[in-house]
Amino acid sequence: MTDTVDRADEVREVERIIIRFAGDSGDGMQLTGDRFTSASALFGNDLATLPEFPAEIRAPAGTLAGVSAFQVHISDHDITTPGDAPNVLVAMNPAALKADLHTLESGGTVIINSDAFEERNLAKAGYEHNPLEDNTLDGYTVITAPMTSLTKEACKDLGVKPRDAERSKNFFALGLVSWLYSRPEEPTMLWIQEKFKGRDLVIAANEAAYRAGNAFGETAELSASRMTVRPAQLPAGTYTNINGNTALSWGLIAASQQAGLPLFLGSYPITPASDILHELSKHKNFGVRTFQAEDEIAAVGSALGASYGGHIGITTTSGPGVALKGETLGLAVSLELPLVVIDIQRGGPSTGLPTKTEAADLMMAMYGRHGEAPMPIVAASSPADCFDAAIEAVRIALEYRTPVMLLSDGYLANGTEPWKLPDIDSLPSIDIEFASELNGVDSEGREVYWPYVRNDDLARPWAIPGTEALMHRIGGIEKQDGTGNISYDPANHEFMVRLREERILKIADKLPPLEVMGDDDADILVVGWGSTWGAITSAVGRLRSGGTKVASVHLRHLYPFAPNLGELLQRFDHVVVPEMNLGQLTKLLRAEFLVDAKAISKVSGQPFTAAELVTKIQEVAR
Amino acid sequence: MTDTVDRADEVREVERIIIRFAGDSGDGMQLTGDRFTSASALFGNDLATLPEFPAEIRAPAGTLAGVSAFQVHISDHDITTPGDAPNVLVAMNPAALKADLHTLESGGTVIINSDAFEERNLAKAGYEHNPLEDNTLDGYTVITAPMTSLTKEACKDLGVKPRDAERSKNFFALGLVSWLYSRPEEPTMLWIQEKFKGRDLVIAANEAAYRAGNAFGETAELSASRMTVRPAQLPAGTYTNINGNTALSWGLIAASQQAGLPLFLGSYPITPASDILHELSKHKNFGVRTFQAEDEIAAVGSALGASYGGHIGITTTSGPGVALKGETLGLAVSLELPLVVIDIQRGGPSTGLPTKTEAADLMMAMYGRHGEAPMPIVAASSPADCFDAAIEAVRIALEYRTPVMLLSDGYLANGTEPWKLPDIDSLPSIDIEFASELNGVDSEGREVYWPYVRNDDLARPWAIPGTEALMHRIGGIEKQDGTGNISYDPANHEFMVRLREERILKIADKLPPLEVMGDDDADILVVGWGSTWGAITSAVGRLRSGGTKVASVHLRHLYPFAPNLGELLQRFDHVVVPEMNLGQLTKLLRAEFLVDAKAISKVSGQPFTAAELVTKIQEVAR
Amino acid sequence: MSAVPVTTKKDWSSDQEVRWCPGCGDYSILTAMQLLMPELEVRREDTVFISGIGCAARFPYYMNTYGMHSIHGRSPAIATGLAMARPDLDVWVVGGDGDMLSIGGNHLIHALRRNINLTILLFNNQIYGLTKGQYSPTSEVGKVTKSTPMGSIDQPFNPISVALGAEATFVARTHDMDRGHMQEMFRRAHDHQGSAIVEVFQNCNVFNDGAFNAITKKDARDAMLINLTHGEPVRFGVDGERGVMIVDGTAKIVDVAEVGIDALHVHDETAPDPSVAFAISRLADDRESPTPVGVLRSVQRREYGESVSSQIAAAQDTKGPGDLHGLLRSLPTWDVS
Amino acid sequence: MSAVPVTTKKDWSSDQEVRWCPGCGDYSILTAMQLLMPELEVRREDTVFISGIGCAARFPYYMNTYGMHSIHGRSPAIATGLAMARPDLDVWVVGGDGDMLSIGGNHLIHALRRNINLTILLFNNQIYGLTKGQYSPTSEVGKVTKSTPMGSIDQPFNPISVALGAEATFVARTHDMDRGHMQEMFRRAHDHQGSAIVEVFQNCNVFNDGAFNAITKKDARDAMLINLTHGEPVRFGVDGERGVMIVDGTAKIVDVAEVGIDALHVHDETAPDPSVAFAISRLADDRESPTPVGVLRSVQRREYGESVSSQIAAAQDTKGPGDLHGLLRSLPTWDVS
Ligand SMILES: Cc1ncc(C[n+]2csc(CCOP(=O)(O)OP(=O)(O)O)c2C)c(N)n1
Ligand SMILES: Cc1ncc(C[n+]2csc(CCOP(=O)(O)OP(=O)(O)O)c2C)c(N)n1
Ligand code: SF4
Ligand code: SF4
Ligand SMILES: [Mg+2]
Ligand SMILES: [Mg+2]
Repeated sequence: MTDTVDRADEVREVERIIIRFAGDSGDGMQLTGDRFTSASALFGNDLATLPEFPAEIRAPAGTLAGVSAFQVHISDHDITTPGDAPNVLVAMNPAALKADLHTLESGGTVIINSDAFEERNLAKAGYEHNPLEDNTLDGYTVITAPMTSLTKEACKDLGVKPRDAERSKNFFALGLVSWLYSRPEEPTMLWIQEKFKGRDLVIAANEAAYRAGNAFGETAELSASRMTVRPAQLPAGTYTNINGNTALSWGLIAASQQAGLPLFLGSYPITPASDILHELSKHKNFGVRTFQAEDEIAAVGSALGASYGGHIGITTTSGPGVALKGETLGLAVSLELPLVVIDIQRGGPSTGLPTKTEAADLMMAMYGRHGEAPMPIVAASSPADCFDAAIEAVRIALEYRTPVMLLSDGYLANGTEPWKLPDIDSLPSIDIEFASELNGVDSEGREVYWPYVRNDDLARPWAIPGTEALMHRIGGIEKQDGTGNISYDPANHEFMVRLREERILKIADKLPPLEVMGDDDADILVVGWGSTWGAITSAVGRLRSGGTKVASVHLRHLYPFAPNLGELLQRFDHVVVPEMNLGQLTKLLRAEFLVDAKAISKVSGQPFTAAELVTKIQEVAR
Repeated sequence: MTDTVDRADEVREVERIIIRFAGDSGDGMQLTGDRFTSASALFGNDLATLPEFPAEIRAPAGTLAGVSAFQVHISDHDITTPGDAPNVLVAMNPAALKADLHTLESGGTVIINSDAFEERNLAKAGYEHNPLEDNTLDGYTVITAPMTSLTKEACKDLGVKPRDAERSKNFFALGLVSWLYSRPEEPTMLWIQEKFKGRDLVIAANEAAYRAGNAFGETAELSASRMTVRPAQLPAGTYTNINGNTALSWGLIAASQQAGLPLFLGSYPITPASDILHELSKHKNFGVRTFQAEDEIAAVGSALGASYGGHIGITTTSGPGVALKGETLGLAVSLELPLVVIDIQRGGPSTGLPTKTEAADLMMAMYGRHGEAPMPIVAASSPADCFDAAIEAVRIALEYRTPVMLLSDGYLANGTEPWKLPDIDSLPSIDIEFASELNGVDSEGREVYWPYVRNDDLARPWAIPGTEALMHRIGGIEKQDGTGNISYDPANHEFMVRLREERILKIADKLPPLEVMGDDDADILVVGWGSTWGAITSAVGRLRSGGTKVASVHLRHLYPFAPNLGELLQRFDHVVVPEMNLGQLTKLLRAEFLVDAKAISKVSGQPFTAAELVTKIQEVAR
Repeated sequence: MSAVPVTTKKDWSSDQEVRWCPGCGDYSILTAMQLLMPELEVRREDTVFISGIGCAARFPYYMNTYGMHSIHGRSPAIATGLAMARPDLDVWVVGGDGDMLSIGGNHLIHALRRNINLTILLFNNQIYGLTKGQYSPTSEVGKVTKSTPMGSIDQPFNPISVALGAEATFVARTHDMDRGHMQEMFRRAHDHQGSAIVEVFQNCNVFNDGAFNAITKKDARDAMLINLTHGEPVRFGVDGERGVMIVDGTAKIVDVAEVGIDALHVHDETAPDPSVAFAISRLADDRESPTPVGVLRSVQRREYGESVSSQIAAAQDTKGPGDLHGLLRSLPTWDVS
Repeated sequence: MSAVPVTTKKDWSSDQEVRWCPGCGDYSILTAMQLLMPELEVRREDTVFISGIGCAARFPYYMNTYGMHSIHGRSPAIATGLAMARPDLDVWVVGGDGDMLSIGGNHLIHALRRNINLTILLFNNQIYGLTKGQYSPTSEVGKVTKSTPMGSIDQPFNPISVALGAEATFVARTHDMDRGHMQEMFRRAHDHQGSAIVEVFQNCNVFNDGAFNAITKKDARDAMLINLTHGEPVRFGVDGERGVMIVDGTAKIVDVAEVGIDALHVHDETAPDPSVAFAISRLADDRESPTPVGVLRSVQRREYGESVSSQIAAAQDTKGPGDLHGLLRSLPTWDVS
């Protein structure tokens, strides 16, 4: 079957390779991909990853629904996306081949575990004929290996039971792929020893499988397919490969240290946000309190209660959870207390596609509350950027005493990229002081504390319980400006409604102006937000290399907008907005600036590829 | 004190009078206003009312916070608002005078219960001097009557205890005002007898008080102040005076009859929506089921469950309740089941001003759900119009199998107007048929039922449990078009997201085009929605009588818009949008049509007056 | 209506592939149900399964009946509306311990007190399965999970105690290892007029494997499951050598030889006062002690939907059927000509 | 810290005008509280009242302490966060029967089972006061209200039974007509470590006047209130002529003369098993029967915030205090130069 020819023995150098590992949920593909990524990271490549989990259910083994995949893009230069069409597909079973072959570039390489292509599996995947035996794979470079049996064989003398040995077949695949793409062996071996410490048989089996895969490459004369990707020229520094949820969690911890206030997370588990709860609950030694609440309303409520007590109240969730928190957020707006609501967006509406990505909660973030209840919105643009975005969200919440919405999505949450670790001393400072003094005089001339007096930023003082003499009451009923007493006065209500809007808009005053990337004299401006950053950057780069003039700008702040956005939009004839929704930022830009912004929408549960964007932007350019 | 002069004995005829009854919550001003309104309605005037309750709390008697007022505008011609500045203020105590004097037109008439102007009450109202004795009332026509003591006096011989007699003083006020404005006595007497049937002493006291007030007018020589308003020339028909919540409840019942399906209301009490629950729970003989749920989520959930069972599921609430229902509405969007969510908007954000009106939930109605979850929005424009709006909302929900948002507000809910009762046979028909047959063929050639097959309107079939052979499962996970089976296929998701939007937009195809009122060749178009209709109509009328060219259009459908709205907006140089929010419809129009629509915002908890709008629109005209 | 047609398990199985982890306890519950349905003499089209979100909540997809897979925690509320609107239907509610007791706790207790005609199955695996292993409101103190790396600190609910405290009229417990017992409980719950809740101990072999091994494994059952039988003294153990006594208001496990059989508590499901059922529910506050299973309480109280219907009937009796023309004229009217 | 300053009622009264209906039972509860606070030896600045929405929920405005009037039903959740973050504070939660048992029921039962350090006062007037008179989850069956013109059909909750079913560690009942008893209950609840709930029968004289007259009126109390005293036989009646016995697991009212004093149940608040407390809570399932008041249950279980703090301390002990530099390097890193 292996139709490779012995053409040359040396390893070809290429700029980048995109590999997609696909198999059954039980096949350990996430781990395999992760290991390959780590080895590549340590090797010095730039990289980006896209794990794709099967939907929340446990699908029966061998079915299409059970396919789990991990795509990794490794490169010798700066890259921003996990790549368009993979160059290499590793298919551990027929379902994986069926599900993912269509994503492969034409002429790409398929690496197949031939043991899995037996009748039952073929049937489960819906193949009437064995694709290894018909013309399904014509035009691809096909490498087949009986991974299961070779792995068992390799483990035979170790005392590992055959059923257990079988579980190591993903390490066979990893060994083979690592050989093909010249990845160093050492990091993986170290990792195996660390991870399975104390379980010697498992260590032995995995190591044997890895080496067997490696050896298979050598002995099966696959040299012609060998390639390597040189280390990228990244800025000097210490790097780690990080996913968005971890970066976000660490950003929250960093913000807590910068502000000198303890972190409180009130959360209810939900995909793809749960990992932030898991991560933060590991770091109690930072004084982090995590609370798994009975539901999302209690989660945000507890966070608000903690904020009231002087902690940094955080709540993490995904769309369905945000939809439940609206009433409490209205209260937070009215109370003017800090709070950060983190929405790791996923496919909607309703339960939708829980394990897939989407960015269709922007409008809910803007408007999902009754009455005029403005809240700042911050969005993260790449896995590592989640760290900075989290700090920025906390900064705004604390400095302006307001709930803030922080948007990420499933793609950022689980995708990884190398992150140059920041110098801790250079992290933004967060200035926050609790009120400690009386600040008003009542009608009888007594000194009193007024909770709704304002500073230059229009933020109110934050007096926390326990502070002597500053006892006061706050609530969700309209309050008098200054004193904070309940007020039903029409003029006061009008004043307060407008003030609440103004104070949020005023945050823009201190935001840095947006910078346009690309050609300042282009006709087209691509406006992005959130996780489209990678694809946009890559697409704009390709277009410009191809001679098309195009500029782009990426928004960190969705509300309020950076102060120069309006002026900037006016400078271009065409404004296009790639969004993983039906055009939500587009609507906001149109309403605010009356520019004829056009959305490039994708709502398939998958991120944009740069190639798609190149095409779509070119259509506008024409 | 009474500085009236005996000028003429006959009753002056005027086009209209605006009277404001104000007193303590315990003084029965709502009832007094209501009676005066009824008598005027039966007399044949056109009218509009504005009850203003104190906030939810029970404020201490005599304080400003406890003032309850009822404004009624009676006219000999078609009117649409409860009037700008009242011509007459009835003040039952100092707090009422203090709270409402500023609303009175300059030179207006004040009718005062002088008994209440004693030291304690003056102090509670914050008067340092008795306003009856200083220059506070200079420039007004002042009629004082010791209403409390005269009422007690009148009841002396009836065997009524003095404390009980005191309670009838509002009927004294009513008698006096009825004499001044020539209202017929009979309807009120009949009402008293009916209302207090079996409580003879109460009947006697109220009647005596009314007559005493009447007599006071005669004997105190107040003839100079007498006026009357002739019956209006209204279209022939049977009329009743109705408030918005009642009209809305009846509209729901009518819709249920038109559709031939039973009504199910799942609700949780909240001001100002509770009265719909109260009203509907009285009409069980129409087969209406009402359910007071444990919270708003259960309320909408139960309504959705009832809809699933083939009833018309309705849920009523106000802003805070809608903020809680978002997740369930997302499910309803995904299930494609009929459901009507009724939001009687009130002042926000958060608890805000629960008894005051506002219309700031439009954006939440549009976007308060995660993912792309479009829902049609219908708004009522006057108290009586709530009847038609309810039918329209139910029609769309049933015919298109979609949740619908119906917006009303506190002003419509409690305000009243004469309503020409519709001919029942002319009510819109609502066509709805349950699925009863298999409609698909599965991969093995068996006939099956597919819940997501579509008709020309893109609505799916509605097979209710109990229907033989059509068993099927639905849920909130993305489903395959047609079969309705769970589908994680990217292309299907993209298709379904766009389809769900398209099917809602398609509702516009069958909507009647909007008609412009006023000058087609004007520069200015006033676009309205909801309860601003009355004030806009009145303001535009006045402007046009004054020679300003102006046109207006009022939107019943906020999503999707009527098909000709875009074209219509383009025809005018200026588009202004009076809204009881910070410009929510304005934003939608700008985003959709790229017209430079400008909001005229009012967020004080009170409806626009026509006079305010005249000024604001003139500013644009200039 | 014609007689209920004879059906088999297959008739009650939908065409959807069952998608739980291999070995999950949910399979045996599903099988028990699909085998039971033909015996209940009900029609598939009159049967509805409503669920929330979770592994357990996938249940409706696999039953060839009407079904709704709704949103997390809300199934009792949705089912309440359906049961009120359609008293002719058999409405089943299925969910996990997170779905029903965490986010959905309030809807559950309100459905129970109202006595809505629902058959509620709570699959208790003491874990969040679908979201991959966080602790749940029934997890034991100290449990190490993804969200509690240092062990959970929350006192768990005892679902039976919660239900009894919430005025439930029918409360039972069973487990996924005994098909016959499950079927018996499901049948009894189905036959009950009003809200019936059955807690089903269910093994999540992926995230909480063996949680109930100590009591539900075949060889452990005799010694560890206290089978409640109406009208019988409460005895268990291989030779019925142990029993339950109510001593000063609390339930105690005793040696029959020591106290004599007459001292044992004679189980009475129908006791109007729920106190004894509550006392019995407190046996086994941990996983290692003998645990009561069976019907703890089964009393008659008017079913909610029946009350709703009778109020409608009464209103129609006194006011006549709804007359829209009349309704519009029920406030004072006047004529303009 | 310096000694707690001596205060008086006035120090605990805020400058806001009290705005309940004249005659409302809430006034006497407020007075009881304001008079009690100086005796508790706590500081005003360390005291926080959190409430939801409702008449009862106005309470915080009138206390000169820190306070939050939040949103309907959510006060136990908000207070949970505050109490976890700030174990140094005294956190009180106040709400009505609608606020706490209808919309807020789930947060309440979860706070109770977790044993969060909260003192929870449930003002039960068996009606929705603020929204002007709809029935509540504690209203009796058949109640005619604005939303139930033909009478309600919902079985009410017994708040004490609900709390006990939810693993509450401290449960008490009192009423607005007896300041001394209220203060005693509030003091006991305050002193309890963990969640303490006190049900206060409260008269809403506008929408549900006299709901508790049959039991709380001065001349009715002796015969109708069953005062529970720890360690004492449960007796009541003008001359203590009646008492409570636990018979076969249920609580029964008996004539002392008939059964003899030794047969009476001796109240034990601290019984680890809540069964007897539950049985006692079932006395008076209606408004006309003798009704237990006092502390039904008071047991020690680790307070939640304490567990939280000790996990933090343990983590710091083993891992050292948080080191951000180290955290960022906790995954594999590599250097580029
Ligand atoms: C509003 C909302 N919050 C959270 C989730 C995520 N979620 C899905 S199932 C589940 C809990 C599952 O546990 P359980 O109910 O015990 O069911 P099991 O999977 O164990 O059968 C959670 C938290 C969701 N789908 N919706
Ligand atoms: C989300 C939400 N739903 C409904 C309301 C309306 N509401 C305010 S208080 C209340 C119930 C009041 O009853 P209870 O809690 O018993 O307090 P009481 O007034 O009797 O003291 C309701 C339904 C609200 N404010 N917010
Ligand atoms: S995760 Fe647990 S409960 Fe869910 S399907 Fe798998 S074994 Fe069953
Ligand atoms: S409505 Fe009832 S509970 Fe509310 S303040 Fe008035 S009397 Fe008190
Ligand atoms: Mg579970
Ligand atoms: Mg109440």
